[in-house]
Amino acid sequence: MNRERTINIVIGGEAGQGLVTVGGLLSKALVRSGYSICVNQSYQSRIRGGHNTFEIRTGTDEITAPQEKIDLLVALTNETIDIHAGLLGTGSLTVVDAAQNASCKTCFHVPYKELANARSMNIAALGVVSCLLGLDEELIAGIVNESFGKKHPETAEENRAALTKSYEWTKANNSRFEKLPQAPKREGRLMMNGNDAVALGALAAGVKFYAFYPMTPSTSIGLNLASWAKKAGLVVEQAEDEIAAINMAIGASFAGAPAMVATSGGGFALMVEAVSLSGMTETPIVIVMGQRPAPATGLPTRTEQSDLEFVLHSGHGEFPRAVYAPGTVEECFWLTHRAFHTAEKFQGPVFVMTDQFLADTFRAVAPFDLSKYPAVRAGAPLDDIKTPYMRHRFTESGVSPRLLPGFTKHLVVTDSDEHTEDGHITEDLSVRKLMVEKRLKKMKGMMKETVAPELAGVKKADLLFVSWGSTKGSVVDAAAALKAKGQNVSTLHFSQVWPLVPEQFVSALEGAKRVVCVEGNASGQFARLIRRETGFEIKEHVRRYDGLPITPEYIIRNIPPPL
Amino acid sequence: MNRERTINIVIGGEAGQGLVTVGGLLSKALVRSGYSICVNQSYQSRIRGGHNTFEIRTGTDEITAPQEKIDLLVALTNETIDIHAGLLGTGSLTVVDAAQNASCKTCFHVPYKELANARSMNIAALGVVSCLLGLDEELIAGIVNESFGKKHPETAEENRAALTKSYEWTKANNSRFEKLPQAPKREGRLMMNGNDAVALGALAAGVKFYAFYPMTPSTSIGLNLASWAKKAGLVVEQAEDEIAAINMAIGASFAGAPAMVATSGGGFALMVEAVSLSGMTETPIVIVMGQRPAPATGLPTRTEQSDLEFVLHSGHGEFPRAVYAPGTVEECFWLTHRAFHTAEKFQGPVFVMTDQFLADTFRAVAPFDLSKYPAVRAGAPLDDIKTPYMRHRFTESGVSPRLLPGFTKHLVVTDSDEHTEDGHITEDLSVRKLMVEKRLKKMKGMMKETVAPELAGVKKADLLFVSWGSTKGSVVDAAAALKAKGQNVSTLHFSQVWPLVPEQFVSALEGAKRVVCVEGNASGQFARLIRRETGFEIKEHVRRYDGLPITPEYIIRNIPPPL
Amino acid sequence: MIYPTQPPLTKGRRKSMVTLNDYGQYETAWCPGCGNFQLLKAVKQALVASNLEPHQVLFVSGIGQAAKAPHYLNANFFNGLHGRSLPAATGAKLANPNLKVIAESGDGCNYGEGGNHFISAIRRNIDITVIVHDNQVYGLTKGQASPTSEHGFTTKAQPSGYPSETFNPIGIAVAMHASFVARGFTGMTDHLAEIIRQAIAHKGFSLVDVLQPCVTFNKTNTFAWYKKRCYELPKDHDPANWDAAMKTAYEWGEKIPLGLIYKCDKPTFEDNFEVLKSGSLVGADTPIETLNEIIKQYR
Amino acid sequence: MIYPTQPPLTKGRRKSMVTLNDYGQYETAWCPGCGNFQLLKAVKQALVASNLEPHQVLFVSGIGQAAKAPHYLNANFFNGLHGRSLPAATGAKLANPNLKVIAESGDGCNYGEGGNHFISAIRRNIDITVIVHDNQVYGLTKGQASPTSEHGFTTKAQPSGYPSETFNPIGIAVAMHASFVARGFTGMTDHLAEIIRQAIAHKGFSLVDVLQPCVTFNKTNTFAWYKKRCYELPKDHDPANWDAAMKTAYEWGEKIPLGLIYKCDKPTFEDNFEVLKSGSLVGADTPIETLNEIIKQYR
Ligand SMILES: Cc1ncc(C[n+]2csc(CCOP(=O)(O)OP(=O)(O)O)c2C)c(N)n1
Ligand SMILES: Cc1ncc(C[n+]2csc(CCOP(=O)(O)OP(=O)(O)O)c2C)c(N)n1
Ligand code: SF4
Ligand code: SF4
Ligand SMILES: [Mg+2]
Ligand SMILES: [Mg+2]
Repeated sequence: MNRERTINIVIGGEAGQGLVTVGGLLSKALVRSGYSICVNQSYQSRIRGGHNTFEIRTGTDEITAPQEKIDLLVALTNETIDIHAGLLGTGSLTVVDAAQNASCKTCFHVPYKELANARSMNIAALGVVSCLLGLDEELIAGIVNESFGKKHPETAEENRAALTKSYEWTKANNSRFEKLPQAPKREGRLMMNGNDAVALGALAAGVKFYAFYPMTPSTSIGLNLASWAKKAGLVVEQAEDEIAAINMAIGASFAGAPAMVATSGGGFALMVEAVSLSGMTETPIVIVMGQRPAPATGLPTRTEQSDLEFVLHSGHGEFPRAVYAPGTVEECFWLTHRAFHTAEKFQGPVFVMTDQFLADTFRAVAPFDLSKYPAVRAGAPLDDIKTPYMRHRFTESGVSPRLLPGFTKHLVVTDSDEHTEDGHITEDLSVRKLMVEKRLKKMKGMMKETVAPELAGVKKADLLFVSWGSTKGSVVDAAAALKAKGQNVSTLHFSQVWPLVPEQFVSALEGAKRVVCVEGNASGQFARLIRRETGFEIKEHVRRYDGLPITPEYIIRNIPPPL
Repeated sequence: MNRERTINIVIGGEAGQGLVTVGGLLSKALVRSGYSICVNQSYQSRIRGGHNTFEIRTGTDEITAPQEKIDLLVALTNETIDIHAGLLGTGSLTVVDAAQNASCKTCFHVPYKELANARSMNIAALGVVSCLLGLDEELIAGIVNESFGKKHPETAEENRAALTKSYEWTKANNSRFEKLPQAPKREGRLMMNGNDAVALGALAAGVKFYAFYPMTPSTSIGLNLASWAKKAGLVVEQAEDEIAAINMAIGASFAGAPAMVATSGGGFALMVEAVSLSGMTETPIVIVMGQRPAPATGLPTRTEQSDLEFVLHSGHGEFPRAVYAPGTVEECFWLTHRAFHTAEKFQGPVFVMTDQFLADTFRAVAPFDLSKYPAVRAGAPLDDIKTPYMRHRFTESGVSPRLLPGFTKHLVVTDSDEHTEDGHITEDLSVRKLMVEKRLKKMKGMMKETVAPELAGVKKADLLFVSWGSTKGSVVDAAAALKAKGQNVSTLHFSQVWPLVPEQFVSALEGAKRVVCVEGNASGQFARLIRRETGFEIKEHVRRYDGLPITPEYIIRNIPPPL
Repeated sequence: MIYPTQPPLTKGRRKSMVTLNDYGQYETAWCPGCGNFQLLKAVKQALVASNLEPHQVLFVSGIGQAAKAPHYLNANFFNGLHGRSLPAATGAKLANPNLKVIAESGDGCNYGEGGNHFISAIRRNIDITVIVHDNQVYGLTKGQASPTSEHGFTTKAQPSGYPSETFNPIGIAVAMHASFVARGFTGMTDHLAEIIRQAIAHKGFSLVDVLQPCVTFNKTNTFAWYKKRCYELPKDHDPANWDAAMKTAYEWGEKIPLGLIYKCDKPTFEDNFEVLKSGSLVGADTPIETLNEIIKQYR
Repeated sequence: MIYPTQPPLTKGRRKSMVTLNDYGQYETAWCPGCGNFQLLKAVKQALVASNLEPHQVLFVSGIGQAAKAPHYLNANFFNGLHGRSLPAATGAKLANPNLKVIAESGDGCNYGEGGNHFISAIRRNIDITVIVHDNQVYGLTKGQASPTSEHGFTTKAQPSGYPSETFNPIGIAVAMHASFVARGFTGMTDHLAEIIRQAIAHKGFSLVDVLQPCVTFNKTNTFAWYKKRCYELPKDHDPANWDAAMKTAYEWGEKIPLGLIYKCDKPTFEDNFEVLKSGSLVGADTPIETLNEIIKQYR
């Protein structure tokens, strides 16, 4: 939150005005120029109209969180100015269309009409902002061409002209706005959002089957995978409903295709019977749960973290599961990849919990070294197979080597009813007891592999922030701001929320003077979970449930007064 | 467990042999004769064959739990003898067909062939048992006639003859088995199982709409209601699936018909999206969850208590709910009745959690005084309505007076999306925040009405059993047995498991030397809940998850050795 | 305390006729040019033509662009879950048959997520009207294929084309002898309004599948595309003739027939329930004697 | 470590022919006299006649008395959730098209709980065979009406009679141009086995609806009832003729036609996916270069 280090750009307007395009291109330009970014997309559940924003916080150092205060506001409508007035500082600039007749202290009136025709107005705005930020014109032009050149060659020249004109005009007319400091050279970085990273993580893990039913904010995971399906050799199918999606995926997984589904609250609600099926038949499945405000349809395009307890206890009966909750876009990648391995190894449902904020937030990430992320190999090697082959054979670890149907003469049989070791339905209640224990035993193995929460800062802090999932960056950023003011603050972030291994973190909780749990829901679900598992009661909270992401400023504003 | 006070009768055989008929008639005879009963039905998920039992524990005093030790075994097949051999005592008797050639120390060989023809063999067995127990022959004959007389008048005489013959034969040949002590006169008592009582509770509460999709062990609730539909003026509809069932019920409730659904784990899994819908639209709905062993299809006809956490957190997002867990057949009645009132008052989902054991256990209950159980009145009186009418108007309590569509000129509007007070979809995030708080506020009102857990025994016991739901009777019985041996034992039973009000019970937990949580699942879900809500960790457990009900003997056998 | 009691639909009508003003005029969240605007207009016209007052009508919808429609007029409204408008409407209708219940939702909602309810509602012949905004695409979630999308239709989710065969809702409804099956087009608002009016008047399940151009996501089945193909069924089309209706139901391509395709009169679902003959379930008391009599069977 | 690799269905066949013994003989949990026994027998005969070895076949079922059937023979078997056999079968088939995938379940499972999947599977024309034990009742849950129960059928759950109209699975399947639609009867085992054999051989979605008396809960549609009515379609019935098939599909009552009612050859769902042309998805590696190329688009 240091003006010298980061600039927060907000592009605001109506859906359909192309602000996402401008935001995307600008983000790409920033990343290619070596800057870091954190994007926060705010939009309504409609296709045209409404007031939307595309927010980019950028700077030379790593940026982990969005910011409320606006440095550069690009207002495509006057409404944008009104809505954001309170967030502008004295050094801020508001880029407005000169024709809009807006008057404000921070206004920078751009005569778009003179710089571009209606079709390339967006590009003109991009030119203005690029110049204000001090980005290289050629680089921007290249990016614009990459994205429109092929699809609309007819407008290439027009765009180029608009860009240059507006860039030059801005150079000549801006005297106020201080451009970004020079960025370091950073080669090969990628720009992607949480959903892109989830899709790539799945791809690296060797996903071969993906079924879905569209639901915000998870839909773009499927769009990514669909676009690669031919090349990467996977099947992506839009199912008739979420029930079909997950049952298809489980069927595919049983047959040997690493499989994933993604959805949001309401869609997931329809999947929970099959979550239980995966647990019972010990069939691997990766489930991405992109959270949004609920109950019911709620606020389809906003963010929240209110489905933790729902996911943790989804499905009837008792069976092991693992739940990852990535805190960054990079974690979206490697935790999704890991989810596939966990699912295959322990043969059951594994979750990746994100939310709309994380799903849509673009970041600059270092390129992945794929050789470190091997694909899953479905099924067991022949060496592990004892005869007679029994799909649910009792073992020390609770994990039974699984064969894939059709690959050997051994028959692979499983059942959603309680079953004997060979997978056939049984009413033998002593077998039932052993099967329950077999399945739950796998929890032990999972706990050995739990991703430990990340403690940043000293062990005996005056103030310890506890968080999980997408709020990681904001918590870290808030802690940094408080530390800068001389406070002794640490953070404890969970990127895996189940199973928990108390030894990994209880001492950190007990060592801190004050512990504040930061989460995006109204009832403090994670704090409750911690108490249930450790007895440690977190008494102070920062919670948010209005649909917006938790920002560093929000945290600082809402830290309860010391008890 | 005192031979003088109770007799445990087990009728065993294959499905299709009519053992449920014999068991039912015998139970009725016992109840009419003034005895208490506790029935435990054990059957397989098939229509014919397999080994099933119908177990009746009976005596003069109140009987709260089943018993494992068998006093009188009525073996319809030799398999029955083998299976139960270990549970017979020296004073026990095994009633077998003389033709079966079974040999056992306890065998009492009945020459059925001489006493009855094939068709009335069952009735002969009934005659034998009735005589052994010392029941009045005329009374039995009356009951048999009531139940077969109308449907099969042609066999009435045959049955009567078989009954008398076998009764007389037994009188002449039994020298070993001591009959029941004389029962007190008890007028007007009813014989019913948990599902009957749930259905009657709903009826008393004025249920007007019931939709279901068949699923063991909940199905008979619907069969009861369907049989009364015409008379009592309600609509019962078998839906195409559970999703339809609950959405129909919510639609009906919105329109003003007190509505209920009942299901089991897998069917409930399909309902959870609509649970969230009920929470969001603030539409009353009563959901009966008849638990059975899971995951997935599990053991369809057995019992378990493993869906507590699932129910507590079912549905995406955050909204209030109440969860009742009757411990007896009487509680099934009045808690279901209460569930309707709670649902109407707080406008949301209310659960009644039972399980196969409770659903199927027949008991003798005192007649209900219906004047104490008034029907629900759906919708608010006109006096409560402010104009302009807004379905989701903000109020002190969080409850908005609800009107029913079509009953006034006011329009009743609600939405599964986040909405303004008038029920229309909104993207106003400040309204969102207020609406979340409005909904959650209702929790406070609910907590004022939480049914307090029942503490039986001293406050500072050496040993405190904690239990919830159907295990109540077994826990009480086990405690009595231990007390009889001089131990200082108390019980704390929860018939409402959400919301919890710690002040109601924490002192009891803290006052006891040892606390043992008794529950029918493998992971100790209720104990975890207690810890989450109070911080109190219950360290000792008796758990069962093999599909059978928890019996007093099971508890005593499985109390952990003192720490 | 006084509880409201419901005037029967036929009684207590006010003297003056219902007008379009009664149904109001609201801002929508739809894209400019969307067919939904005409559909909304047609629905209002139909309500006015039916002389129904807003409080006599209950709309039930699912989730989607289509499903927002009832937010933009005055009436009772239960906006439920995606795909579940039919069961909710069925429950409401059974609870209170005095209400005019209209389910309004998209093609994705009714034929995708809600497919099972669609066929079940037909088999019930429940007396509700279902208006489907059939834009052959998922609008609100930004343009994936819907069950009525054409085979091969390419979208971001189906870059190699929609791999399933197209669902023919009219075909299925006629094949199942649904009691009122009609098709409309938003480009012919008056005709559409008249169909909807008839559907509302029909006793039994009535389906109005409405071709509704989505200007944003369906660049194949555009306004012009429909306009070119749609024609009103000739006067001599006999909706009572099932064989003819089946033929008409499968007509699609160069020519798309509009109008009432099939109709038959048969008992409604409600007719199965004696308790509904005496009116609505809402507010009806069960005498304590009846309850006691029922309880007696447990003696 | 050596991982198993799959022999293509056509290769690696053992020399000797498959026999009934390969499919074993097991104790069942069915009622004596149930039609399921004949159905099981017919399925085994069909598998033998198809010369399929047990490990080449994957059965997928839901929950019900019918759905237990594959427990009683040797084959790979995924016994999933009530109503969800079709999606699970679809997923398995797409993952490994080399498997012969057969979904076997009851009328409740396929047409009730699974209704939406049934119509979707037809629209996909996925190459699986669906065998429906159609006893017109819910057996395992003790005799409630199923979608195929007759209107008015009384049960404990429907004491005033089943209030919905009967679902006609054959009618719907033909109306939707499902690529193979047949009906069998357990009372004619050889005929049934031959139909199932053809269904398995058919490329595309094949439905075999099997009239299967439930001796315990369906006292209306008994063995004798079916026996009296069922007749084999005459040789001159042309299953390629849709109009004739539609007529046949709606024949029910005094006469019930058995046999292959409708058949058409068209591309299967799998044909839409280029990746499946090279075989199964299972075990296929994606070269790291391809992945890197995909990742490049995020530069
Ligand atoms: C259970 C569930 N799954 C998915 C969604 C997301 N969703 C909202 S609208 C919609 C599609 C709407 O398509 P359609 O019904 O055709 O309406 P349109 O927007 O085209 O008018 C989907 C998939 C949801 N809200 N709930
Ligand atoms: C989600 C779900 N709902 C309900 C059930 C209970 N159930 C088991 S089998 C069955 C009906 C079976 O009928 P059908 O498919 O016709 O098979 P049948 O027993 O008649 O062969 C039902 C409702 C279940 N297992 N899962
Ligand atoms: S997305 Fe399509 S259907 Fe939705 S409002 Fe826009 S044009 Fe209409
Ligand atoms: S209940 Fe019916 S379908 Fe099930 S096994 Fe018995 S006879 Fe067969
Ligand atoms: Mg649509
Ligand atoms: Mg059946």
